Amino acid sequence: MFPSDTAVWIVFPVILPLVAGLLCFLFKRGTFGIALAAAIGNFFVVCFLIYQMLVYGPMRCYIGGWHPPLGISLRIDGPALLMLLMTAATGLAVTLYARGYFLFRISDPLRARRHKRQQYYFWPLWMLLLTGLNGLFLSADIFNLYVTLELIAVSAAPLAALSGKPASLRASYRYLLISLIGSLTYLLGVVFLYRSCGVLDLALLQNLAGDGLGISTALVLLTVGLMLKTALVPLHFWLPPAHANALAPVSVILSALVVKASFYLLFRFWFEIFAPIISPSSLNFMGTLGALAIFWGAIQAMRQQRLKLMVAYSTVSQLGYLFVAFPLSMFVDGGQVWSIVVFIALTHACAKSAMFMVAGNVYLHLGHDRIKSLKGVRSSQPITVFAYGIAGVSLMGLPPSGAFIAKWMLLSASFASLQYWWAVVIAGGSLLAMIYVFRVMSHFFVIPEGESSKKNVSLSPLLEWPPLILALISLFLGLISPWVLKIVLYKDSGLLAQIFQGGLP
Amino acid sequence: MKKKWNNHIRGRNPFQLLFLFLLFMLTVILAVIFCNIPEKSSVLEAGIVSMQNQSGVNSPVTAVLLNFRGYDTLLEVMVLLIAVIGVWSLTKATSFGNTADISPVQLGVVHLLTPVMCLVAAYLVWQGSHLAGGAFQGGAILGAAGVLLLVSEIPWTHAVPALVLRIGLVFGPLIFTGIALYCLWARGGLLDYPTGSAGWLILLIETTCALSIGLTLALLFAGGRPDENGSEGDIQ
Amino acid sequence: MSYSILTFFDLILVLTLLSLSWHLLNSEDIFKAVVLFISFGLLMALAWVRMRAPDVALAEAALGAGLTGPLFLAALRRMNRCHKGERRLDIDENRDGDNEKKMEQPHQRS
Amino acid sequence: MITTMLYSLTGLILFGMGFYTLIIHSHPLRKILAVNVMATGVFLILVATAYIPVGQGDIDPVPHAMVLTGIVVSVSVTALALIFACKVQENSNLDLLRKRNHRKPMKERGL
Repeated sequence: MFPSDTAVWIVFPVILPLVAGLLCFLFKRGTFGIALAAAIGNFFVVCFLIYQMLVYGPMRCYIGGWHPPLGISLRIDGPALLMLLMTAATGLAVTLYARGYFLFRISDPLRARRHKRQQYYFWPLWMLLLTGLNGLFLSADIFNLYVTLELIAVSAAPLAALSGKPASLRASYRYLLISLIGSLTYLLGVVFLYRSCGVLDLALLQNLAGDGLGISTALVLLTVGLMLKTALVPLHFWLPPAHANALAPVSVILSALVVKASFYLLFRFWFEIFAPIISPSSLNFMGTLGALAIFWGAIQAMRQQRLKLMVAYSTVSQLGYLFVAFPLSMFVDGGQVWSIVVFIALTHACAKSAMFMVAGNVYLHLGHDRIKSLKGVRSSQPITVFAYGIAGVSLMGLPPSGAFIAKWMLLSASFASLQYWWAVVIAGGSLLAMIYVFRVMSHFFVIPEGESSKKNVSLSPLLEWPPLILALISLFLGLISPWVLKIVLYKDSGLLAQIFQGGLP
Repeated sequence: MKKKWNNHIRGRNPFQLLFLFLLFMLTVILAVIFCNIPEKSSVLEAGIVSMQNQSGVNSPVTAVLLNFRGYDTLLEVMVLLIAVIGVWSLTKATSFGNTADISPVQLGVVHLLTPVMCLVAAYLVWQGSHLAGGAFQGGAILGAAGVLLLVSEIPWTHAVPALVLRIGLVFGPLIFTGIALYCLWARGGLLDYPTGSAGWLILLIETTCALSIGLTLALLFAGGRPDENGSEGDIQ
Repeated sequence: MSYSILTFFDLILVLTLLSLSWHLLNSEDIFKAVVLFISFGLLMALAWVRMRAPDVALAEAALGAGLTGPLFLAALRRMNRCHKGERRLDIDENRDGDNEKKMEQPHQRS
Repeated sequence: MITTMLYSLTGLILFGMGFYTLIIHSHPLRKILAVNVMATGVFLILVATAYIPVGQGDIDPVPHAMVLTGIVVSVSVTALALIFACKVQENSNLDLLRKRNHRKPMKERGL
């Protein structure tokens, strides 16, 4: 098998979508075939990497053969692989859904040319965005992370503006500017870090990170930059219009994947690189911002009239849970800092993408997505409504879903650490989530007296099955949580890996 | 007419003044912190000098750009390509005025200058291996030549078919990725140049990337996708 | 803290850079701001040469000033072409949508 | 040492000035100019940290490579942002013309 330090396969999650993006831009026909092949290949490579990591433990790949202080190194460990798995699974579902979406759009001759152009430009941008995401989850070098963040920002903004409507153009223009400011603040943080440590590699930074003033300023700058990109509450104003006005497959990508990439970096910086200089008060500050996000997002979601805006605001709210995990991660049983975050991120990615796909289906079928007039969609699109129900249930965090496991860990951690207010925040958040999910469900099921229930509108399977499968994955994530925890266990703890794996070289 | 150029600079409402003051304090704090970070002798620099000869290129910056941190440059060339794809997905190209009112002097200068700029670009790319220069500087000069051609409305610049443009755009990154994969196959590591052939491989990458970057920058200036009124069949 | 003749040159360069960027960012008219930005880019190229970074100087001169400047001018021209009849010099950023008033009396400062 | 201090200070002041203009002014082109000035400021700090006077040994090339990458990335992002600004401007003009014209008879419309 492969020697563990020159692992050849680590590079493929980046190279596959990159080559696919280039080919999709080059050829006009057959772009869906290339994109699907890249998505499936990416999924299998990530599964193979997970298998390889379980056998060999966390691995590093030095690009160009140069070791860290000089070259760039990619490393895979538990959390990175789970984020890659999340991106691969959601990406495959989005690729299929986008195919169905554009086929449906092109079928009506009125604006076929415009939708054909949108489809043509969707595939290269989506593949290169996937390259940026995989590159970010794999990379272990702060300047390389800046380049991948830029890659994601530059490919996400035109994707969001693909629909061409004035509202989506304004929203994605503001999104581009905000992520530019975020990247520049991040870069200033990198400059401060390079000035005080002289090294760019994350592993070397970890043991160099003393408690100098320069390093804590670098951490503050990095955090502000990444918070801007993760749309935490005070800086969240750009997210709802950008995600709601985009095309359905694009808003899935933005909400489920792009927002998580910058959060993943934030969490890794706080709990791995700068762990020694993190003070409990700063953790609590992030926790309060998270709590603010939960309540503000939920209240706004309840007030929205349009389905897509409601789902976008629920993204803002669910991101709050990721930040509430900051103060409680220390007290999780078994010391697994990453377990809560991984479960929330995986469940939210699947459930949120299912919800946005459902919103897209409703928009395709009814021509609008005003919640008030969603009369009788249950009878015309049963599978879509079923998928919405399951996604809503797992978003709320009811038992079998992964969010339940995460909320259970959060609650037990808050009780263990006698910080009961976090428990109140979590329970309240779930209650509010229940309210805005069921508000829409009720409109789905109400059939006005006058009309008879519409017959079943047969949307193409590509449109209906991906949301259902994703919703079911998010629902039954809780049942496979022991294996997920086993993967998370394999963080840089090589020793632990060997104990479980019987002492491999 | 009253002197108008700076009347709105004095922050009219107090919030602007408050924000200016806060920002000024933040900058001062950052400056104070930055200045008394202890002088850290960069451990990197020692490493590079010793590895210099193995990188096949003796200008340190090009060695870092294309050999030690070649992965960064690969992703960065992709950022340039995405910018063009994004611009093409948003708008159509605009014409910079009709060919009637382009003065013959400008046409003369352009016909004289473009070959010289291409020569300078080639020299910069060649010089990149041992002095200051490289793919991006050469590409920038080529881009400037493209801008000159576009501005002076040279007729053939609008008649270039979209497929040729797309091939030109994708050519550089594709060759770069191809060479990276070749190294992966040959030496088992991405961008791990086989010993001895690092020099000319880097030169090959630099020339192809310079061409693509030049075309990319010219198309970014054109500001939109070429209008496809010719071939109705395929997608605009 | 070695003082040399270069430090005197640095001071002049730094002060010019800062005053140029101040005028650039707070100038009354966008077109003037773009022209100042191009000269700012060229002066930055000089600063890079002073910092012993010739590659960066070349890139800044060619990309920062030589290409971003024309991009801005093309964008400005494209944005002004939408205002049929509005002359370039009157474009001012605080027109916030009251174009009708601006159309009737272009020189009146609102 | 004094040169590094001087140029890093300039870079930081440029960053602050750009950030202030970015927030205060509303014209899209001015915001993109401010972003460029901020980026140049950050790059100036980065190269200033690696500056060593001529006599005392050669320079650490990594910041120069980072700044080169940064300049190319900021040029491509600026080009994209400018096209966005043009499209947003065109749409807002169309709305204005449409809003202003719905009262006028057909022949006077400026469309």
